[in-house]
Amino acid sequence: MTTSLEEFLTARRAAGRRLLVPYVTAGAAPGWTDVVRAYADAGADAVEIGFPFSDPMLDGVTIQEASDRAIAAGTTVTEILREVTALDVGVPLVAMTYGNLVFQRSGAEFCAALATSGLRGLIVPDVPLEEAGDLADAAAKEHLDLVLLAAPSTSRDRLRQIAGRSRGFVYALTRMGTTGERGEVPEQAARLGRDLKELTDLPVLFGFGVSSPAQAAELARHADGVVVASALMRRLLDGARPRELGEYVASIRRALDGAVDREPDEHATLPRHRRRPDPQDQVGPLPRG
Amino acid sequence: MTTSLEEFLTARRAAGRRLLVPYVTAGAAPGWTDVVRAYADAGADAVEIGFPFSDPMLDGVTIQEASDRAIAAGTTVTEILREVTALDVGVPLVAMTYGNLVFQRSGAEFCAALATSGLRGLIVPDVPLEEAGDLADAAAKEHLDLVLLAAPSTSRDRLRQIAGRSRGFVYALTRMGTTGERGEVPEQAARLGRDLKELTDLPVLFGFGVSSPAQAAELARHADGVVVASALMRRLLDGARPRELGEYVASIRRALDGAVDREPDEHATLPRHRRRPDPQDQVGPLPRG
Amino acid sequence: MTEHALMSDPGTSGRFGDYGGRYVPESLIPACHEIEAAFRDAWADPGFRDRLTTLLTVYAGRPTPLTPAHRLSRELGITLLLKREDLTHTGSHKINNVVGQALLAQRMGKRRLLAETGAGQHGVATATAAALLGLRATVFMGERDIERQELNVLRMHVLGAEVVPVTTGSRTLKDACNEAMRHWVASVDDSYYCLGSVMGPHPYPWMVREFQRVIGEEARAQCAAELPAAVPDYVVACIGGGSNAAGTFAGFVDTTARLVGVEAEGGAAATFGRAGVLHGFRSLVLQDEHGQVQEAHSVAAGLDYPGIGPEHAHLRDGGRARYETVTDAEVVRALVRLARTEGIVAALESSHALAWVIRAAESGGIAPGSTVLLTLSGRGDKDIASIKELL
Amino acid sequence: MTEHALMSDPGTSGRFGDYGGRYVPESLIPACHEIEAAFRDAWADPGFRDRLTTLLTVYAGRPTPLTPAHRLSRELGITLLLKREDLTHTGSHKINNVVGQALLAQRMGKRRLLAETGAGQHGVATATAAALLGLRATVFMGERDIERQELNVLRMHVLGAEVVPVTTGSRTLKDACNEAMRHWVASVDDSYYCLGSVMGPHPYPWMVREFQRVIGEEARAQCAAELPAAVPDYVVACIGGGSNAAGTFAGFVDTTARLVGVEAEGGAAATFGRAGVLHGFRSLVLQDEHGQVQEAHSVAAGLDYPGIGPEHAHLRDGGRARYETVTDAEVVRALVRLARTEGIVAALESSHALAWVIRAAESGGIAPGSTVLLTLSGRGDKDIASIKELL
Ligand SMILES: Cc1ncc(COP(=O)(O)O)c(C=O)c1O
Ligand SMILES: Cc1ncc(COP(=O)(O)O)c(C=O)c1O
Repeated sequence: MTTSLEEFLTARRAAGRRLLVPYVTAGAAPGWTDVVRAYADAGADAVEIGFPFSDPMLDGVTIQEASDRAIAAGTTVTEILREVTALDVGVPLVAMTYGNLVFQRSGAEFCAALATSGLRGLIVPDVPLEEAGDLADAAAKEHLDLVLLAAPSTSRDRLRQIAGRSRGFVYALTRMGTTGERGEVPEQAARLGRDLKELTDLPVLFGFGVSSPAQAAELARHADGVVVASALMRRLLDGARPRELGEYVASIRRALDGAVDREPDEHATLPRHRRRPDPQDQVGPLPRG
Repeated sequence: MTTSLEEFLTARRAAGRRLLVPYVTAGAAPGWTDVVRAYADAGADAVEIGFPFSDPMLDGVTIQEASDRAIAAGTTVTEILREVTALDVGVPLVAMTYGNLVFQRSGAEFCAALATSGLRGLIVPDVPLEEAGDLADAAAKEHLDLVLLAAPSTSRDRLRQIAGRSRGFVYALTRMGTTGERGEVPEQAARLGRDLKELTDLPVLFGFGVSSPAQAAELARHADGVVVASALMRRLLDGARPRELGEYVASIRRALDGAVDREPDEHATLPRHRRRPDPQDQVGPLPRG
Repeated sequence: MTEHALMSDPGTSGRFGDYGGRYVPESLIPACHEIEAAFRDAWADPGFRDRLTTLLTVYAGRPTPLTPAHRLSRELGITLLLKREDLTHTGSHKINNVVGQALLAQRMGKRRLLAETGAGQHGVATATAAALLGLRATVFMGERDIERQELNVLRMHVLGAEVVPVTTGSRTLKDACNEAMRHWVASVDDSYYCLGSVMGPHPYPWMVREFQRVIGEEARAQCAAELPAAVPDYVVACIGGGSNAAGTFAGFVDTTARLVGVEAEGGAAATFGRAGVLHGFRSLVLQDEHGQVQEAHSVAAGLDYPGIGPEHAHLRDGGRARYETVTDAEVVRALVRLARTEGIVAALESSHALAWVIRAAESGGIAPGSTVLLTLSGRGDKDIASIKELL
Repeated sequence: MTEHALMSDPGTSGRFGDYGGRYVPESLIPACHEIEAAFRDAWADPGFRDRLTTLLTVYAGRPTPLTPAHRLSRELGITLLLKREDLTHTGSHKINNVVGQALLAQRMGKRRLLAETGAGQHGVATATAAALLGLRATVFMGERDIERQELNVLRMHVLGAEVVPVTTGSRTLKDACNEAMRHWVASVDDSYYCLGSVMGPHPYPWMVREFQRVIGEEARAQCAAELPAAVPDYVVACIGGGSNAAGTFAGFVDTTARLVGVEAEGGAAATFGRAGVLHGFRSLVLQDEHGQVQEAHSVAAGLDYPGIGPEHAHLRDGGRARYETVTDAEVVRALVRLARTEGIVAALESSHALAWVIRAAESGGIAPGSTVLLTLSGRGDKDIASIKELL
């Protein structure tokens, strides 16, 4: 059996590494698969691939726009899967999309298709715990990790259930609100991170509003790593090339690596140029399933 | 005692003459008193002088416009009376206005002022029989003839009352509707004329919509004469001089005179130039009160 | 006329003290007689009354509620109750009168309704009743009002009515009345003139008050249920011609309630007018020293009228009602204030009554703790576009 | 779910057969739970029910009449009864739901109401209830709808609400929903999301239907008084999200009446949709072969929605209700026809229901002599400006 998303991330974390999962909306720009490659090359521990949906309820303007562009360009689930099948970047790929695409035929069919294309995880923000039962079973059958979300508003009791049911990692929302960049790291994020860490051994990654290397580094202190989406998508919409996006991911990578064991108030003065960390130093590349 | 409006008109009628009462809105044009003179010279048997009111309910657009012009030019009752006092045209002058001007102070005061200025009659279209009691008394006291109106819709019983109460003449409305020129002579006018003639010895004059000499002549067949207003006022608004207005009155005069004892279907072929009738041939000029 | 006879049948003369009467051209006298006779007959006929009540109930949405304005009351230190004519079909009290007159017209065998309109509410109500009963409708409306009440013009079109723009004079309600009367004279055989307020020749001021009496009667009963004292200290309504006020006052004229009619400062015939004759009746009229009728000026098209119903002039003379004025600015503020405290967007006309209540309550003119019944004669949808700039 | 349980409590899962549920981000789950608990508690509390009934009565103008459409009935050869939600305060059935939810929000200690709106009726109702209860209101409205329903935008401003233009997607109701949900996620602590139809995550579809049930219950009793058979042969309502239809159907689901929901041809999720998940619930959704939700297109802004309430999908699957479509052109003709036969200018939304009745009666789809109850969900004032060009 091949390494699962969860095994891969857990192993990397075990090696003392802060986890970094950058995001790209499939089809938002021609050659978006090069963006995935650039992310991987820049030290991503997994890459989240957004399957664009017309009504992305949990997404802010940036990812909405990326989704609209992708859909306008004719991006479909089938087409994304075709392109992903050809991708081998050495780290796991995780699909992120909305329930309506997942349930087009059935959750089982969708999971099977993802697995066949080599994806290792699935995030569906509008399918919460109560609605996730069948989908979780279907995913498990396909050795696909269904990642559940936890929010600052989630009760401790419910966090426990989410942590128990989630696979791959727990996606911890830094704040109430939609995706998009924000300045501060909210206190509630720190609390959520601490709570989840107490409740589970699964990796806990923060997402939503991670908008600078320094912020990523600070957030990572309260959990195991971060998902970075809007900050990258904004650059992509502004015309950034895969190489430039990769450089940005690398800068977050450096901040995360530097942040290990540092106090939060030192982050602002992190040296600009640090040795580019080599993921291979820590955990080997992902063998294709 | 001086000749009243009623005596004057009755005498002229007795002389076999069709009565003609042209109208002018006081103040509608500078030198409007010349219009009164021109009318008299052209063979009018009396002249109706409109005291302009802002809301002339029974008047059509032409007389409304004449009234608006007069009011805009600063025409007031006092001013009209001042000018009328200086007028001596040999035929009686009859005031026509609305109740609001009549009742400004009181009907009695208004009648007294008219009489003092030498006017011999008063027509108030929005003061019908039931509301006319006090006013009729006040007018009588001043030897001013309060002319009442009769309409095609008026019942025979009511016509009798109106005929009984009216002084000077009975103003018979040719048709339902406001003043203004109309093409045909309605059948209802003929009937109203016949009815009134049966009921009263007072002169009966048609008014409203008398818009051509031929029509005047035909109408006069059913009664004792006509009041001509809008047809003249339209010409005045269009810039006609007193002389021209006088010529138009003269043409009606000729038609009326020619109409005596003629059948209606001959009117269309009335000779254009007939001897201009001299009122003095019939009844002497009106001595000043 | 003795005190106990206030707001009763004015008899065949149609006189309310010195006011009222029937100052119309002889051509209209038979029509007025015919209408008076038909109305007397209908009003005494339980069948007609039933039919009217049924239509007002199942069609026009009566009874209208009495809404306690809780938040505004608290702010003003009084108990303010709103009689909600804004909730009737077509959105103002005008429908009460129009349904009555349209039924009467039908009973008289008429085929067409004529009407004048200012704010357009009476025109819309007339167009509505005409459609309901299968009659034609022709509505006269000043050009200026057509501009500022466009919504209502379009409503009349949709309802199938003919809207005739009046271009004379001030091009507002007064001129629309003149034109409607003129047209009526010319078409009195098949047309019924459906007058929109307590004005015009007898029997209109009386008849319209009777058709609007339902406001006051409902409110009287509702106040009795709502207020410990059964009767409010004040009964307040706005005055254009005065029909919503007359209908309201009729329910309270025999009580201790103080009756207050509120006029637009620029159209305050009861306050600044002199006795005169206009549109077929004798009453207080805004006029210059020479007797020329003045143009009224109000932000509310429905109050842009230089006269006041004759019965109001009589109530004023006798001291049974008093008449107050408010400015356009106060009115717009009152409209917004009610909207934001109670969630009710009242018509600009109705907001006159409210503006006076607010001023009086805030200045002590109405004692703290007083109970006030205010007739909210209509809703403000029609005014929204025109107050946009004033906000 | 067995037949007798139709239109009852969907339990904690919020499922109506295969539909419904709670497909929202985890961030909103606690809020949904909190609302469900609060609603269950309030709905079982006679004090809350009383307060709601009182406001609906003295403030919103309930009960609304049932108007027999005499002339149109004659033309169509049927008996057509109109349930007059157009006569409620603010002019549509939306107020029933909003007053309920606003009271609930207040009970929950919330300070602000959020709402999406299409035609603006729900937005106006929300702004109204907020003003009434002293809450703030923020209303999300598609830019395209802001243009075509300007009157309602101005009304919301006068009422003190903040109107947020939504510039994404089709710039209509669907996008306003997205934006409102997003905003709710970010402000769930002090804000209550006042959803405007029987859609969204559990408990909304159920709760909104319960708050709208008053339409059906009143109509049921009124039909019993009006019709020899007590129950009409057909019960017809238009469907945007489906709240006026759900409220109406709820009163008749246990009778023999045939229930008909009428959608806009360009937004007919029940007819052309496939099962999907949108805005927090599973139901029938207009979508392309790839699962992208399609833009609805209707002359009626309030029906421009690509989904349908989950309970309707369930009623359709079980055959208890059927769903029909009408074209924009039929709708405008129906609006004008009702205006000219009955003097009622209905909302474009409501005119969909009427358009179907007209077509069915004229084509024999409804047998001659049938009795039809039609919910007239709102008045057409808001639409007058936009249909001007279509007349
Ligand atoms: C809402 C409303 N209130 C009041 C009035 C004034 O009329 P009245 O004084 O006859 O009640 C109008 C007239 O158009 C109106 O539309
Ligand atoms: C008058 C009217 N009817 C119907 C609707 C559609 O809503 P629903 O299907 O929830 O009744 C709307 C929505 O705005 C509306 O304004």
